[in-house]
Amino acid sequence: MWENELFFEAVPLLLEAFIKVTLVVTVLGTLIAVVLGLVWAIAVRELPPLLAAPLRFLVDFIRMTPLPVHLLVIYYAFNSLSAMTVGILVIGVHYSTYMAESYRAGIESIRSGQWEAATALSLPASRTWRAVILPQAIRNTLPSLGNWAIAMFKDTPFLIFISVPEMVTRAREFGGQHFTYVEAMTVAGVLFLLASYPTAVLMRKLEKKLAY
Amino acid sequence: GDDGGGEGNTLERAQEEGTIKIAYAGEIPYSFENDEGELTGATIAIDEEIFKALGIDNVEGQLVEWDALIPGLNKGEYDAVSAGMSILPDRCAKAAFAEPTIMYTSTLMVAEGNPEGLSDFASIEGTGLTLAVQSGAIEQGQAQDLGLENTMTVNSAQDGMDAVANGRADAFALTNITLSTMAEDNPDAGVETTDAFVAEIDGLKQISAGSTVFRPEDTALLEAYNEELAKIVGDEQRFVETVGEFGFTDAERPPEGLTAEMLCEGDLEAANEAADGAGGSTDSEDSTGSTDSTDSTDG
Amino acid sequence: MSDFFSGVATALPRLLGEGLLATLVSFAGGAVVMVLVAVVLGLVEHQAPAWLAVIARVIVELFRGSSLVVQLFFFFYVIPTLTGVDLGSTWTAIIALGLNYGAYGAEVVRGSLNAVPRGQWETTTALSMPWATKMRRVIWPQAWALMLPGFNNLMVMLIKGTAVVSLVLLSDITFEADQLRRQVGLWPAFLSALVIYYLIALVVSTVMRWGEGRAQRRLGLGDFQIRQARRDAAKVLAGAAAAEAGSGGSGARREGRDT
Amino acid sequence: MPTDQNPDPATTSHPHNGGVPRIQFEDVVKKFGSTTVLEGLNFSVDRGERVTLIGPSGSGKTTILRLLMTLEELTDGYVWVDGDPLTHDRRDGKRVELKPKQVSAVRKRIGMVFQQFNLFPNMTVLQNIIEAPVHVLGQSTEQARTKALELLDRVGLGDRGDAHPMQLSGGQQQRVAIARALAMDPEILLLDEVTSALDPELVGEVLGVLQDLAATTDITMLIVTHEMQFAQDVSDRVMMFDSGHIIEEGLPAKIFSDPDNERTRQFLQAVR
Amino acid sequence: MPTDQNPDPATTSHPHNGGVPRIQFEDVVKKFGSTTVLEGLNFSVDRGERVTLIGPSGSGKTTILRLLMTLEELTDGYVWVDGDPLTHDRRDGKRVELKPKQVSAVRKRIGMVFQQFNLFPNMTVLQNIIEAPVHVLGQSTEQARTKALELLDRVGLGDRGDAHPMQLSGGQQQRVAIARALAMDPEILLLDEVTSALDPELVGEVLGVLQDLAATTDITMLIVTHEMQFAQDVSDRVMMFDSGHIIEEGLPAKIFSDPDNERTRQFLQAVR
Ligand SMILES: Nc1ncnc2c1ncn2[C@@H]1O[C@H](COP(=O)(O)OP(=O)(O)OP(=O)(O)O)[C@@H](O)[C@H]1O
Ligand SMILES: Nc1ncnc2c1ncn2[C@@H]1O[C@H](COP(=O)(O)OP(=O)(O)OP(=O)(O)O)[C@@H](O)[C@H]1O
Ligand SMILES: [Mg+2]
Ligand SMILES: [Mg+2]
Repeated sequence: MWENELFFEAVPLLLEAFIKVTLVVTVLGTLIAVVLGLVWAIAVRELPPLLAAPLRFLVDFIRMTPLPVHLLVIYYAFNSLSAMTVGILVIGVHYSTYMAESYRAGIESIRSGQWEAATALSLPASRTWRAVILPQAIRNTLPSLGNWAIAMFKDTPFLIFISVPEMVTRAREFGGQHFTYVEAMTVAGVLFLLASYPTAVLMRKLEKKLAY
Repeated sequence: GDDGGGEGNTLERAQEEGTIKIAYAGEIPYSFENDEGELTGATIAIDEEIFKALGIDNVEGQLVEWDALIPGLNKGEYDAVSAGMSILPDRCAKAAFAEPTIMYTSTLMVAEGNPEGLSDFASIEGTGLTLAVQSGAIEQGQAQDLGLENTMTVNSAQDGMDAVANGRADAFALTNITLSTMAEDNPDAGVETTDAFVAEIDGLKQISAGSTVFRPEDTALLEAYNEELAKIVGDEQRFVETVGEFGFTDAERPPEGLTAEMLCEGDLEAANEAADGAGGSTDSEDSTGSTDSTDSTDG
Repeated sequence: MSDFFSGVATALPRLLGEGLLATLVSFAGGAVVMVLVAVVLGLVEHQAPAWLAVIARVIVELFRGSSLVVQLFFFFYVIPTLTGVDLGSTWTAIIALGLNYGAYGAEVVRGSLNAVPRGQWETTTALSMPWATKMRRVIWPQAWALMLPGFNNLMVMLIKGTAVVSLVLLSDITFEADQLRRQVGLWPAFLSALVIYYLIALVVSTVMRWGEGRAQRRLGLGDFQIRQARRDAAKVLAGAAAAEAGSGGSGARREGRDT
Repeated sequence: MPTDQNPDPATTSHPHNGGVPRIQFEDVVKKFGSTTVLEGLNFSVDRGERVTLIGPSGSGKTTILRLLMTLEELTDGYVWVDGDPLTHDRRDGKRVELKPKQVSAVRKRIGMVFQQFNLFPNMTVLQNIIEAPVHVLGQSTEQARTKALELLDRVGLGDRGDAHPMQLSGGQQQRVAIARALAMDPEILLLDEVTSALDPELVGEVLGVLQDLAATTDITMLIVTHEMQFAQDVSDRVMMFDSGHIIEEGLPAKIFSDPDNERTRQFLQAVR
Repeated sequence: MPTDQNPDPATTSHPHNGGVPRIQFEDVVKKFGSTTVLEGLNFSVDRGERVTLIGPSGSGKTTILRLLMTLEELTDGYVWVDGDPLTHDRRDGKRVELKPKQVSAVRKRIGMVFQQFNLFPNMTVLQNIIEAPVHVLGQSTEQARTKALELLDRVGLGDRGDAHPMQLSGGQQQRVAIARALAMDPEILLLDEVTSALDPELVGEVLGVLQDLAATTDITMLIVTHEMQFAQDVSDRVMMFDSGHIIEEGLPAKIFSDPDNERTRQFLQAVR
C-alpha cells in the first residue's frame, strides 16, 4: 500500500518541479495579474460607457468560466506558444479578473469624503487618482492581491490539462510510471500545505500591519 | 464507479450481467471512439470477439488518461484495459497481462519531407533535436535509457502530432501503427512517419507486444481470455479479419512461442529467439539488467 | 462561418447531454456538501470551545491550503488504496468539491458571524438569552444575510471547479469539449462549452442575488451594507477573513460562550 | 477617596433584606491586557437610587456598566446584586467563579439600554420587545404582547408595533430599546449615553421618557450621560470619575453648581 | 417668503464690483431622484458676511453648501459667485452648462470644511495642507510650506506638521482641515457641522479657532451648526430653513431670543 521508497523517490522529483515550474508560473502569473487587474479596474471606471461595457463583459466572462477550458482553448489556438507560456499567460489573465475586483473594492472603499475633499480643493482628476485615491486603494487592496496570488498558486495544478510539468502533473506521471498515486500525491499535497500555510499566515500579518 | 477491486470473481459477474467495462486510451487505431460515438479499434475488436465468446455481449468503454489506466483498473473503476498496453516487467508487477495480442514497432513522426533526415532513436542521438514522447508509453522509457537529452512529454498521440505539426517538437516517437494511421488520416497536418523500427538497446532488440490488462486477482477471467485469444492469434486469417480494417497485418500478429511471461520477466533473449523463429539467436548473454528499466525512471 | 455553426450544432447535443449532466451533478452535490461543511465548520470555529475550534481550524486550513486537483486525486486513488473506502467517481467529485469550497465557506460563515454587530451579541446577553435562542432568533438571521454574497461567489467558483472532474473519470462538459475538438474543431467545441458554463454561472448567480436581496430586505439593510457585505465576501474568499477574526470577533466570541 | 464604604459581605449569600445595597462593587479590578482601567473600585447603590456617572472620556464609566451587565469579565474583586454574587462568589475567603446558569439568574434582574439602540433588525418592534419575555422568562406570547403594547404606549409608540426598526427615527428606536429592556421587569436599569447617537432634535423625546420612568417607578438606575441638565433633574447622586477612580460624589445640585474638586470643575466647564 | 431678492443678473458676467453679492442663489432647484429638496430657492450673501443656516434635519442645509462646492449637480436655476456663474450660465435667456475648467476657476475661490474632516490619511499634516496650493495654485513647495506652517500655528498645531492624521485627536484633525481649506486663500468658507463628529470636550478648541478666524479676517462664511451659542457669537445673519425654504431670517440676537415664526421657536427649543 504505502512504500517509503517511492515516497522518498518522489520528494526530490516533485520538489524540483515545484521550484522550476509551479513557483515560476505563480510568480510570473501574479505579475501579469497584478498589472492587468489594475488596468481593468481603472479602464472600466474611466473609459466611456461604450467601451467600458464590453470590457466589463469580457472580464466578467473570463471570471465566470473555468480555467481548464481557457487553458485548452489558448493552448490549441496558439500553436507557436509553449505549454508553459500558455499556462503563465492564461492563469495570469484569469486571476487578473479577480484582482480587478479587488482593486475595484479597494477604490470603492475609499470614503466619498476623500473624493469630496479633493473636489473642494479643486485637485484635478489625475492628481486625485495619483496622490489621494490610489495610494489608499492599493494599500487596502494589497492583502487581497496577496491572497489571490496564493489562490493562483493552488490552482497551478489545473495546468495538468495542457501537461505543463508542474508538481501535480509530475506526480501523476510518477504515479503512472509506478502504477500508484499514493506516495506521489501525498508528497504533492504536503508540499502545497508547507508552502501555502505559512504564506497565508504572513499575508494575515501584513494585512494587520497595513490597516490604518 | 462501482464497488472496489473485487474478489477475482469479475468473470462470473460479467457473464451474469452480460456486460464488462473496459478502459481505453483514445488511441487510433487501437481503441477509440469514432465520429458516431462508437467504441472501436483493433484491441477493442479482438476483445469484443473474445468477450462475446465468453458470453459477455456488451463492452462498455471509459476513456482514461494513459497515466491513470492501471491505477484506475486496480481501484476497480473498470475491469480491463484495452489499449494495447505493452507488456513490461514493471507493469506486470502491478497488473495481469494477457498473452501478446499485437506486436509493436516504433516510428518517428516528423515534419513533412523529414528535414532532419531522421530514421530511429540512434539518428537523434547527439543532435540536440527535440523528441516528443507520450507520457507512460514505452518510447518514453527507451528515450530515457538511451540518454536522449531534449525530450518533451505529451499526454496523447494527438498532442504529439500537434507538437510536431507546429514545431514544438522535431519528432514524435510512438508505435508505428498509431502514428502511420494518424499521418494518413491527417494529410493536411504537414507530418509524415519514418519506416518502422525496433529500438535497440545494448545490442538487444527491444521486442515489445501489447495485450489487454486485468487485475492480478482476476485469474479466472485472464485464463478464459487467454484461451479464446489463442484461437484468434493462432489463426492468421482470423487475426487479419478481425483487425485488418484498422491497418494491422500479419506482421503485427504475435509469433508462436512468444509469451507474456517472457516479456514480463524482461527475458529479451527468449523473446528475440521466439520472434526470430526457432533458429534465431542473439549475441548478448546478460541483458536482463538493462532491459528491466525500459519503462521506468529509476533503476 | 457555416462550418462553425454546423460544428456547434454537432457539439451541442453531446455537451448538453452527458457532459452537462456530469457537470450539474457535481455542482449540485458539491453545493449541498459545501454549504453543510461551511455551516458546521464555521459555527464550530466561531462558537465551540477552543479545542474543538482548533480542530475545525485545522480541517479548514488543510483544505484551503492544498489544491482541489490534489484533493481529487487523493480521494480517488490514495484514500481507497490506504483505507479501502472507495467513493466512486461521482461521489469523489462531490465530496472533494464540497470540502474544498466548504472550507472557504467556513470562512464566509465565520466572517459573517463576526460581522454581526457586536451590539447585537451584547444585547442578547443583556436580555439573558440562552445560546440556542440567541443564535436561532437573532444572530443567524443576520449572519445569513451577510454570508449569502460569499456563498454566491463560492457557487460560481464551484461551477468552475467542476471543470476538473474529468480527472476522476467523469465525462463533464470540459471533457466532452476536449473530445469534440477533434471532431468539430477547436472553436465550436470550446466556445459552446464556455457559453454553457457562463450561462450556468449566470443563472446560479441571479438566483443567489435574489435570495440575498430577500434576506437583506428582511433586515432593512441599505445599499451600503449590501455593498459592504459583497466586499467582505470577496475578501473572505481570497482568504482574508482571519485577520478580522482577531480584532472584531473576539468580543462576540466571548459573548457566545458565556451564556 | 470619599466613597470607600466596605461593609464586609462575609457570608456567601445575603437574604434580600432592605439593609443590603442593590448594587455593590467591592475591590473591583478591571484590566484590558496590560492597561488597568479600574483598580480596586468600591461603591454601592441603594434600592431605587438613581446614580449618574460623569467623567472624561476613558475614565471607565462604560466599563462599570458593562461589568454589571457581564459584558466584560471581572479581573478581580466582587460585584454583589442585592447581596447575591454576580459572577464571582467568596467561599471560605476564596474567589470562586459562578456557573453560567447562576450568573444568568442574577443578570435577569438587570436591564441595559445601549448608545446604539441595538434593536434586532430582523424583527418588528413588537417582536423585539416580546422576544426575551417569551424565550427567556417563558411568558406566553399573548401575555408578553399585552405587556409590550402597554410599554409601547408608555414610550409614546403605541401605534408602531408592526414597524421595522429601520423605519424608525433614532429617537423612536431608542424608545423601543427602553421598552424592550423594561419588558424584562428589571430591578436595575443601566443607561450608557443613550442619547449620544441621536440628532439633537431627538434627544428630548428620549430624555422625556426616561424622566417619566424615573418619576413613576422605583427602578434603580445607573446612568452615564453628557446631558447635564437631565442628570441634574433625574439623579439622586452624581459620581465623578477620573482614571477609574471616584474623585468626587454628592448631590447633583452641589456637584453641578459648586464642585469641590478642581478636575470636576474643569470637566464641567468643558462639557457645557 | 421674506427673502425673495431677485436682482436680475441679465448680463453674462459681472465685473467684480462691490455692489454684486458674494454668493447668490437664483431659483435654485435640487432634486434627488423624485424627491425635491430645494424648490426655487433665492438668497444672497454679501462680501464678508457670516451667515448661519439652521433648521431641522433634512431641511436642505447641507445640500446648499454642497451645491456651492459643486459636490452636487444643480437640477435647475443658477448660482453666482461674485456675479460669475458657478456651474451654469445664462446666455440669451438659456441655461448653459459650463466646462469643467470654467467651473474650477470659480470653485477655487471657495473652501469647505467637512463634518468628517476628510484629511488624506496617506499624507502627513503638512502634505495635506500644501497639496492643493502646490498642485492647483502652482505655488512652489517652499512657499506653500511656509504658509502652511503659519496656518498650523494659527490653529494651534505648529508642532504637528509631520504627524499623520490618524495620530491626531478629532479636534486636532478638524483644525488641520480648517488650515487646509485656508491654504487655498478662499474668499468663501463653507462649514458644515464641523464639530458634530467631535467628543464634547473637543468642540471648544475648534470653535475657538473659528471665532478667531471670524474676528481677524473678512472671509465670507456660510455655516451650518447646532452650536447655537457659537452661531450667535459669530454670525451676522441667521437663516432658518424648513423643507428647503427659508422660513425666517434676521439678526442672531433676534432669531435666537424672540423668533417670529412658530416653527423656529419649536426648533430652537428642541435643540437647546
Ligand atoms: N475592549 C477594550 N480593550 C482595551 N481597552 C479598552 C476596552 N474597552 C475599554 N478600554 C479602555 O478602558 C478605558 C475606559 O473605557 P470606558 O469605555 O469605560 O471609558 P468611558 O468613561 O466610558 O469613556 P467615554 O466617555 O469615551 O465613553 C479606556 O482607556 C479604554 O481605552
Ligand atoms: N445623495 C442623496 N440622495 C438622496 N437624497 C438625498 C441625498 N442627499 C440628501 N438627500 C435628501 O435631501 C434632503 C436634505 O438633506 P440635507 O443633507 O441637505 O439636510 P440637512 O438640512 O443638512 O440635514 P442634517 O441636519 O440632518 O444634516 C433630505 O431629505 C435628504 O434625505
Ligand atoms: Mg463610555
Ligand atoms: Mg447636513
